[in-house]
Amino acid sequence: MTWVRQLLAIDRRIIFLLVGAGAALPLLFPLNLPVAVTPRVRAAYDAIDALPPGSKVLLSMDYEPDIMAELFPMSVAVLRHCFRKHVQVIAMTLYPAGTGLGERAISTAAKAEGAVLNRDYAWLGYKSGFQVVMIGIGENLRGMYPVDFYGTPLDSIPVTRHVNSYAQLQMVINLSGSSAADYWIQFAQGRYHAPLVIGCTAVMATDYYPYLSSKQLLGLIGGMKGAAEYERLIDTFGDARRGMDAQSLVHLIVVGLVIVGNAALFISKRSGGDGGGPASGSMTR
Amino acid sequence: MTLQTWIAAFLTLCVFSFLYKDNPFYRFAEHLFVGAAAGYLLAVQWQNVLIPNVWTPLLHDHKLVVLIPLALGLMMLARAWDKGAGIARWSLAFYVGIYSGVAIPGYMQAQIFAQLADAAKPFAPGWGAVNSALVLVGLLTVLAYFFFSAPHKGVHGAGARVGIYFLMVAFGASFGYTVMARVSLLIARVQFLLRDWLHVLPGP
Amino acid sequence: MRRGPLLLTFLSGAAIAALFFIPHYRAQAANSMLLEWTLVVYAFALILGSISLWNSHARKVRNRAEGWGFSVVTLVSLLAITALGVWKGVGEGTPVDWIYNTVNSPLASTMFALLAFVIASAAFRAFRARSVEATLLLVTAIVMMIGRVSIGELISHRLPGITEWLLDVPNLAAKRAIAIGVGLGAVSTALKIILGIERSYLGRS
Amino acid sequence: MVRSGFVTPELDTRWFDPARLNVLIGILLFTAFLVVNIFRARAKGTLYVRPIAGLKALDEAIGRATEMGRPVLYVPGLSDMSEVGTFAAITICARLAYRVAEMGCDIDVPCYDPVVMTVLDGAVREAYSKAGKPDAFRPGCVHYVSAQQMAYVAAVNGFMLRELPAANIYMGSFYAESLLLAETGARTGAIQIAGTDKVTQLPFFVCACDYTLLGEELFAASAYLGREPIQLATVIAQDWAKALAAAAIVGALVLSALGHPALQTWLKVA
Repeated sequence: MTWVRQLLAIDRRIIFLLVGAGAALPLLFPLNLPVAVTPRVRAAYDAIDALPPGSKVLLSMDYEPDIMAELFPMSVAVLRHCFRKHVQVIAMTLYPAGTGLGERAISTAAKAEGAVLNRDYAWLGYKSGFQVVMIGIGENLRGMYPVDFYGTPLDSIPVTRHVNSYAQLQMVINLSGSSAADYWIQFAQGRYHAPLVIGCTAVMATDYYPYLSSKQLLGLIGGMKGAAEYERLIDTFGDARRGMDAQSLVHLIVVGLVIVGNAALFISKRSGGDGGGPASGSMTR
Repeated sequence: MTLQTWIAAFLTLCVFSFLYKDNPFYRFAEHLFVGAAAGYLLAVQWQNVLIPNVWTPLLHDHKLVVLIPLALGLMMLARAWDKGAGIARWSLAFYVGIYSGVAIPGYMQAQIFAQLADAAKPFAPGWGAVNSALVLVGLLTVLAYFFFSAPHKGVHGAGARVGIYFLMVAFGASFGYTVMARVSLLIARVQFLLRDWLHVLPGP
Repeated sequence: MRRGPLLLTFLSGAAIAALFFIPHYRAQAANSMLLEWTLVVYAFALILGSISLWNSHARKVRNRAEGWGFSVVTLVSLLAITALGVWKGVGEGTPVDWIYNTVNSPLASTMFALLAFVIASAAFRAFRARSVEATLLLVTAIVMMIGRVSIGELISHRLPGITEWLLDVPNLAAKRAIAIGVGLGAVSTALKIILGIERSYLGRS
Repeated sequence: MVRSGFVTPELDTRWFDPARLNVLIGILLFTAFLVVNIFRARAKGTLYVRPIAGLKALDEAIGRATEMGRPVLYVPGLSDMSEVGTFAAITICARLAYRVAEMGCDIDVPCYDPVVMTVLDGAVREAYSKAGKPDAFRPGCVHYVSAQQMAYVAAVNGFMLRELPAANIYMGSFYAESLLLAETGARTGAIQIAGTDKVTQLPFFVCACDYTLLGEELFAASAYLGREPIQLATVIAQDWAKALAAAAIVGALVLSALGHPALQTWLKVA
């Protein structure tokens, strides 16, 4: 069974090429496969949709450019939804490099929905220290942010004028790719009982199911796929939905590789081969 | 704008070249990245922490209480010399003490009690009860797996075995989702190269 | 020798833990103040770290170690960006912001994107159904990968429902047990530190 | 405290939040478990903790590195002192450095967090002097790399490919970097042992490493390595708490079914 051995010893670079092509081709020749909406994303959408016009939400966009692929389209989609429902957004970030991204997400969404700075939203910008800021807002928002990103005192901004802590907010939305999400659960939700919706990278998504079940989270938007679902819910077509064909194809390639790799190993073992090198891992008990 | 795109595209390709093998381009990108990241973080701390939390309150508002964290910070710097280890220990002691103190009630509330309360809520009616029961079984058996003070034998051993199956399904779920996340990031990078750099894709 | 620092750990830790239970506004203000102090300490630690980084690369340059030229790149970029940031700021529109978007951000994103390739290669070579456990893991992963994207729905309408069940039941159960276990581990470690049982952080194992 | 604002919130002047009583009781109970077990451990001299497979492999790995005359790479996770995984990483590193010093091979510890670097530097130094070889300590073996995740990975990957450490040990809190590090390590043929409390990353370590400590095993390991009774006592205390948690869940369920939801209500955090 030499062909099996040859297959198992295939140069990794061929696999890399395959993946690269899988990501690029659907972008060049899109198929526009349908995007199904999953319950947790719908729950997040419904929670925001149920807010009466004039409600205020705190939106913290805690990510840096390295993972913006997943969270930036999500930010735009959520913001557009809020603006459409005339929900007032107080936006901030806990990452210094998130400032530019946050501002861009807001201006993109505001332009699309005709929202106006200070009337429909406020942009507070960056403040350092996760726990410090979250606890600080619970105590006194102005202690953390005396002025907004542009230097306007919060009292001069209609959106923030009557907001002093979580108590005057109808919801906290956190879009993050790090442990910031855990701290929002621990502090904004746990300590101050703010209703919380989280959007996160797909990697993190499965970890938050216990919090959904315990209603500590009202909804969960996971990764670029979650963003694509949200885009579909608000009926827009952004970067997340554009990437979904490539997503499907590369997933198929990875699944194919797992199956072929295992099948080849199986055949080579049955024919008495060594299985193409040592096992590279062992399960520890 | 174009200069920026070209540099970014060049650096993107430098890193991708690592897939072929380690090479001077990757090494250059790696060393540039390390220096740039360290410099950026230092500058950010300077502008966002040292200026607003130390400099301004001390020199403009004359808040002397700021001298305490300043002293603790300077004591930390003493670590740069071998002899300063004893001095730096005080800053570490404070820093570690604070974060331990925050962790105790934080974890107890959000991670333990909240989860216990939800696990203890009555079963859902109808078919939901089957799922509720499965969740309970999974929870108890995984806890059994992580029970260290008895060997995995008898009932406890059997429970731990079931627990590991639940763990594996959970790992599989995380795994699938992680693949999804990484693929998304690759797609965005390819989008950047094809759209912003080579202009073969239409704009957003 | 270490009694002083241990006492400081105990006092600061016990104080901030106690403040959790005291809703009094003055107590909460003290709480915030203590947390802000840690930010300052961290900033100084970062300076210390950067000195360490500088030293290790400067040593390579001084000794003309293999690849010392690359270390020059690190030293120059570290110095230049720190200086620019301190001088001109780091906000929108500053030179440091431009450098961040041109250098740091694409480098970090591309490092992340490498992961997709590495995963694919590992999928072929390393992800083996060697045991019942590993098989369960792989089968779940495959169902997830297919079931959560558009193609899954084209294959079967039931797939998304199955993935949701996997997330909602077995995944939830295991993650909850882990959350409780890790939570207890965290509380226990923190208590050990505050009570002075765990001292490795002070350089004593 | 309130400097401005049209809304003047009522200032809270309570000295205790009764809604958090359950959390307080939980903490006191757990502290009691800890103290009781420390006394038990002192009286008995040791306590049983089940063996953890990956730990035996640590000695093997150091042995191999010594034979080959190559360094041991210790990656203490990519988190700061607010994460418990980091503390486990520090304890394990101290014990490991002691063995490394004894056997006379070299260790390299690249750090992500500057505070962690300071701590580890002290711990490794101390380990060398405890092993009776303070002069063998190489200044700079514990060093800061970058507090930016991917810059850190780029540098450590480069180190692995160029210095070819014989053993790579990953202990602590890991995130996206896990597979990038472990895969590069596997390419160099090093023995790899990992342990993390970040469950999301476990499948990748399991696939690419020779041994993996799962979740909480990381915490137990740091206690286990020392074999000090007091450290083991904390593992037992956690077990007691787990047993109590399980009992509370089952108890609350049964009581609710019998029409007494008091326990379930009490568990709820207000």
